[in-house]
Amino acid sequence: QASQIEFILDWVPNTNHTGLYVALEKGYFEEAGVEVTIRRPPEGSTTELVGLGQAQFGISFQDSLATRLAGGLPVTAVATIIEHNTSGIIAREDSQITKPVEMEGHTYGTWNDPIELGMLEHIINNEGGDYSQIELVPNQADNSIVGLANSMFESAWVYYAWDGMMAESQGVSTNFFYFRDYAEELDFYSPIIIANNDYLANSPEEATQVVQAIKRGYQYAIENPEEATDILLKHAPELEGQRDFVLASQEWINEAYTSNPEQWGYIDEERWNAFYTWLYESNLTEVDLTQESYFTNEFLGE
Amino acid sequence: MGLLLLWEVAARVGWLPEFIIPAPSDVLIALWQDRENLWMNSRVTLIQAFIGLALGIFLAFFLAIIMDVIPWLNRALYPMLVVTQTIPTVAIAPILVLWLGYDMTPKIVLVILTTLFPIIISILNGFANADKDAIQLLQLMGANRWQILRHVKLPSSMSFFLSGLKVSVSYAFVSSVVAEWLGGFEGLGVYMIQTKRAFAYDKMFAVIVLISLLSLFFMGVVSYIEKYLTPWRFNQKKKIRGEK
Amino acid sequence: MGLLLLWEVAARVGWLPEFIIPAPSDVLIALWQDRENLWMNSRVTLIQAFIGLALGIFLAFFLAIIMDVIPWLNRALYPMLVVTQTIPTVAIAPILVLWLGYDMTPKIVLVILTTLFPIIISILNGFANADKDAIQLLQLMGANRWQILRHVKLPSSMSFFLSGLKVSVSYAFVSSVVAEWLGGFEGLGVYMIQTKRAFAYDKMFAVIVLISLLSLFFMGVVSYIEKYLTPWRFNQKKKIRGEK
Amino acid sequence: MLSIQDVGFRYGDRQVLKNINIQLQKGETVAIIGPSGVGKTTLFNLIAGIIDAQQGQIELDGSKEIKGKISYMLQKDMLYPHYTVIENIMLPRIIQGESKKHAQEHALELLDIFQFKEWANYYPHALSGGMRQRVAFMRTAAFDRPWLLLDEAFSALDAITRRQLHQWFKNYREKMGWSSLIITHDVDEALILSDRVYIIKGQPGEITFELPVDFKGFDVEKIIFEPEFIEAKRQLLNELKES
Amino acid sequence: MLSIQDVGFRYGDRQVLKNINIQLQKGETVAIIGPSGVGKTTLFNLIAGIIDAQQGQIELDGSKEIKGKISYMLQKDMLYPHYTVIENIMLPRIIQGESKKHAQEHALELLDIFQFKEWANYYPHALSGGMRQRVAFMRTAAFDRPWLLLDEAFSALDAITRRQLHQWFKNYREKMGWSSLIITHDVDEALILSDRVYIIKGQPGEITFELPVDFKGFDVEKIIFEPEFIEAKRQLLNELKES
Ligand SMILES: Nc1ncnc2c1ncn2[C@@H]1O[C@H](COP(=O)(O)OP(=O)(O)OP(=O)(O)O)[C@@H](O)[C@H]1O
Ligand SMILES: Nc1ncnc2c1ncn2[C@@H]1O[C@H](COP(=O)(O)OP(=O)(O)OP(=O)(O)O)[C@@H](O)[C@H]1O
Ligand SMILES: [Mg+2]
Ligand SMILES: [Mg+2]
Repeated sequence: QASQIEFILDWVPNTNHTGLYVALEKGYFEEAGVEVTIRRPPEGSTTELVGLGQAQFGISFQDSLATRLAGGLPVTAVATIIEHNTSGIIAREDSQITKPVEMEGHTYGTWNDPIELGMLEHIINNEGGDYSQIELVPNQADNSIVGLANSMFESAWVYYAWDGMMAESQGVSTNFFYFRDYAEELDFYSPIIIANNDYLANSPEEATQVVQAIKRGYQYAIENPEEATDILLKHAPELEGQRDFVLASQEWINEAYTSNPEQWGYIDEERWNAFYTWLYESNLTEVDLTQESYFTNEFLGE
Repeated sequence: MGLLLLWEVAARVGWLPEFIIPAPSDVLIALWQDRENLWMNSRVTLIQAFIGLALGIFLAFFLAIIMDVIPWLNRALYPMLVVTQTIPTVAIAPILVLWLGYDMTPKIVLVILTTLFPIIISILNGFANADKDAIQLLQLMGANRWQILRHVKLPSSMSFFLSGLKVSVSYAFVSSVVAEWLGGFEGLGVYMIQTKRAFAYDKMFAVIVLISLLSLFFMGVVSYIEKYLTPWRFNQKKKIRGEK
Repeated sequence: MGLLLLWEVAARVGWLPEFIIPAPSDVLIALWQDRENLWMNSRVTLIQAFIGLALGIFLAFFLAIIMDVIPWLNRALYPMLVVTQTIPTVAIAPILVLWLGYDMTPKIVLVILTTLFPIIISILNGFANADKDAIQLLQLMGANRWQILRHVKLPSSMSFFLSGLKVSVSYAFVSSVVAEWLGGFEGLGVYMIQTKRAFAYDKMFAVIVLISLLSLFFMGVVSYIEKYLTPWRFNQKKKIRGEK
Repeated sequence: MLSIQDVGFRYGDRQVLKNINIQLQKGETVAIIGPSGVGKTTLFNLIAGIIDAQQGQIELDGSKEIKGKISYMLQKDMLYPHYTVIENIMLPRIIQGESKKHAQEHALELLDIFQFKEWANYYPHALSGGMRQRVAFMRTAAFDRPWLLLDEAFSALDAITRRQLHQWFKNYREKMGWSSLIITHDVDEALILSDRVYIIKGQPGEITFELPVDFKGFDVEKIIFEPEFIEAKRQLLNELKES
Repeated sequence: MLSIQDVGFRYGDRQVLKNINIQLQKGETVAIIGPSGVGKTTLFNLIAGIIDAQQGQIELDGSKEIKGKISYMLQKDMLYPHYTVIENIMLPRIIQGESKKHAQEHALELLDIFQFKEWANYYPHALSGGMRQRVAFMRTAAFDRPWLLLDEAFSALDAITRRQLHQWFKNYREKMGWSSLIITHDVDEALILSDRVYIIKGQPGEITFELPVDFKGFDVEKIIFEPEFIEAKRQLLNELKES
């Protein structure tokens, strides 16, 4: 009698999720004795739903998780999907932005999130630049490349694996740099797998099984990018026409998942806390989130 | 037609912004090439739209009727109905999922909420516009509230109902699509986000065209049933079964 | 009222999901404590809603009138209007922003598109329902299309218009809020997303409550102006200036 | 007995009726005539309870509960446009809880009497003015109540059709024991049908004249050329003319 | 001259009128009587061009362009509920392009003649049946065209008011040079007002009888008691009765 597990994604299926689908497809979940349903999320509400016990697992981000944790939502991060923060600033090539200070005097498309803007300010200040010289314009988070291509703004925050690769494959010439290269404390974890606290407390063994099955999924994907891509496409038939792009994204992200497949998912306490400390010190959270442990590596095994 | 041609030319020549507005021909090609995906995804969306619209109409009549028969219910429900329209769906999305799960239910509920409102407002307005003298005469015959509703208010609110129905039908499909953003695996809405995320704007427009065509088709159906709902406006004589 | 109380109790006792449904008292407190933010952000949203609604009404009349006077325009515009309703806003958001900028313009356009439709459909239905004999008599007097519109169709479509207006007014504020999700730095919509991101559901609900109250208030205003738009239904006699 | 005592009514600040006193005994037919706009229809509306008397009292057999005991044929025909002729005639009985089948049978009987069967399934908008009025009359007969208010029931009919209806009405009211109050602007009609004629006149309208009549014995065809009839008519017209 | 030649009409498969021939000379008044539902209103609608004749021809002064030359008072009053009494009366002239001020002046004149000024600003729903009819009549007069079609123009009026309108109509048609076709179910009215009476009868309706009359010289008050008048009336009624 396999127990039912709900897993809510953060967004529509993409290469961040390949390992999950591989685990599903390869029967790793079955072997773990659970039956997993992977769900697409109601926009931006995954964390809440996991916190409320509507699902056992879900995908979140260390940055957006902060306000939820501060608000007392009972979730814990159990693994990171990608080892390092692969987000950064993408900019039109003709704007000649290659590092933070060069954003001065250019437009930046923001979705107006305090943490987002805080980070931007931080890396520019770190370089001795003047944040106020950046011209902020609104940006809809899921359309950054279109915005760039049509000169609605010159720079934006993206995750390289999808939007960065997309820009390449669509022939939009861009420059890109990572946040983490300009401030160590911004090398936070995203995306990450979170789980409901009650569930973790009540079924620690099962949770371990699930997390490890997922881990195997990602490890398999790293080994077999072509097959993994096809598994993903099977679960997102809308992407079929773009197999080349998805494969390119997959190959890129395979490098990013982890530097050591044995260690996939491992969250480093120092890096985790460095980010939350920075948030707290920058007054972006009211609570010092390092005072409690909101993540754990105990379900990863070894 | 002319517009479409202009659009095609504009897209080909590059007057239009990149990516986000494909040429009509590309959209048509996407519509054809992607027909299987579209068809599969349409099914869920259509079912939701139909069930939602049908229940919306039914519920609108039901509520309008009890609101008419029980005056204090009117005062209580009317503001609540307005309030349901003023809550952005996305804002309460997690609540809906939490209460109603991930399947069709919450989406159908959203379609109901969308389609019910224009209809109920127009029916209630129709009731309020029923001929006062016609009602009085019925009261003289000894009619109770229910009979007045049945014999005067309902028939004379039919034109109003049709007006509301046209609005609701136009909304039914798109609201079913938008509702799918609550999450799920299938449906045109899910498909639409995915295509957008994958920069397949031609496919996204194919979805929009599909929804538009469906909506137009059902608007046509409404115009057609108008004749059956208000036969007295179109015929001299009622056809009686068995009569030649 | 009773409902509110029940909600409060349910929230306090913990029957409702924590975090995402705050107790009414918390919402009220948020409404009060956050009044300055709300007030500042309301301004933009309200202005958009008003301008959009006003232009929507105006445009609805304008289009309905020319569609009535020029029959082929009717056949051309009617489907186009339906199509505008079947395009999910989010799908065309980037296009709107690209063409109209980040300011109020694209948001007002969205409010117009939302509010125009129920009104124009009901006016057109009102035109179609105008008394045939009343029109014939006017034709006998020698009236042209325009005069028939002015003297029969428009006055007798007023009840239909009001029905559509009620729907549109209910939509105006929320559509202004949703439109702000196109991007921008001010407005209740922007504020709402921020509160949601900041996990401040009490504040988000305060926004919802505010929109609802505004919508209800303006629905009340519509019921009130009903008397002025169809005075013949409420008065025996027309008040003439200078008469006591 | 229907008794109207000192009844008065005002629309807004305009007094329309004043001191109206009328007694209608069982089986009687009483006619009311008077200039247009004097308040005749208003009086009927008061009796039927559509509007409430602001002064005086109206009682039926000593009770103020009148609703449900009176059939009222309104001045405007008020046929329901969404119902056919026969459905309109069936309506009063359907409302009173009769089965559809019975109501239909009864309606067909009436349609038969009035030679109107071929129009049974037409919608009112396809009828001529006089045909509509006859349907309204049949519908009123279908109320099947002993007290009748007829407001200009025959005004849109040609002389011949009207005479037929008069004859039918005279026969029927005896058979059914109807007691009726009729408003008419046709002095002939008032004299032919009634036991008594009241004239309402003035502003506000008051009863200024009452004439007992009895032309029941006469042949409807010839009655109008009888000297007595002509004399009564002249009397009423003179009374109406004075102001 | 208005000439109606061999006109026939059918609603669906029901022939309503057949072989109608009527000539109306300038300045004449011609009355049409006939049983209810025979097709009188239909005939007027044909003349006014509301519906098209399927057989025969209708010409005004030799031309088929009739629209715009005829004033038509419909059988049902068709007052516009959203306009007050005076606005209703002003409407024909406003439509004809007259300024609001002129139309109002003219409407006030008419209201004055008909002693209806105090009702000028009331909405139609606050009027009695007869009052509505008078407003409709005034509105028809305001058309200000030489050819008139009056369909039961005085049917809802009491004897006295009707007599006043008759008198006014007789004076006015001379002054204005009106030529009128009137439908009435009141034989007296037909005789009092017209130069000729046609009877339409049968199914389909045909003209079965034509009676030239001339009671112009008589006093309207006394005319109905004149033997010649009574004889003419008896003749018409007899003709109507036969079927
Ligand atoms: N709904 C109303 N509101 C205001 N005034 C009204 C209303 N109905 C009738 N009146 C007025 O009351 C008076 C009497 O009207 P009523 O209909 O009783 O006259 P009537 O004697 O039946 O006339 P007629 O013979 O023309 O039918 C009139 O002056 C009329 O204008
Ligand atoms: N719109 C219509 N559709 C179908 N039949 C109609 C329509 N209007 C009138 N009729 C029919 O045409 C016939 C003649 O009607 P019309 O109104 O001309 O009669 P009329 O002579 O004016 O009668 P009345 O004296 O009662 O007004 C009637 O049988 C009527 O049922
Ligand atoms: Mg009356
Ligand atoms: Mg007629």
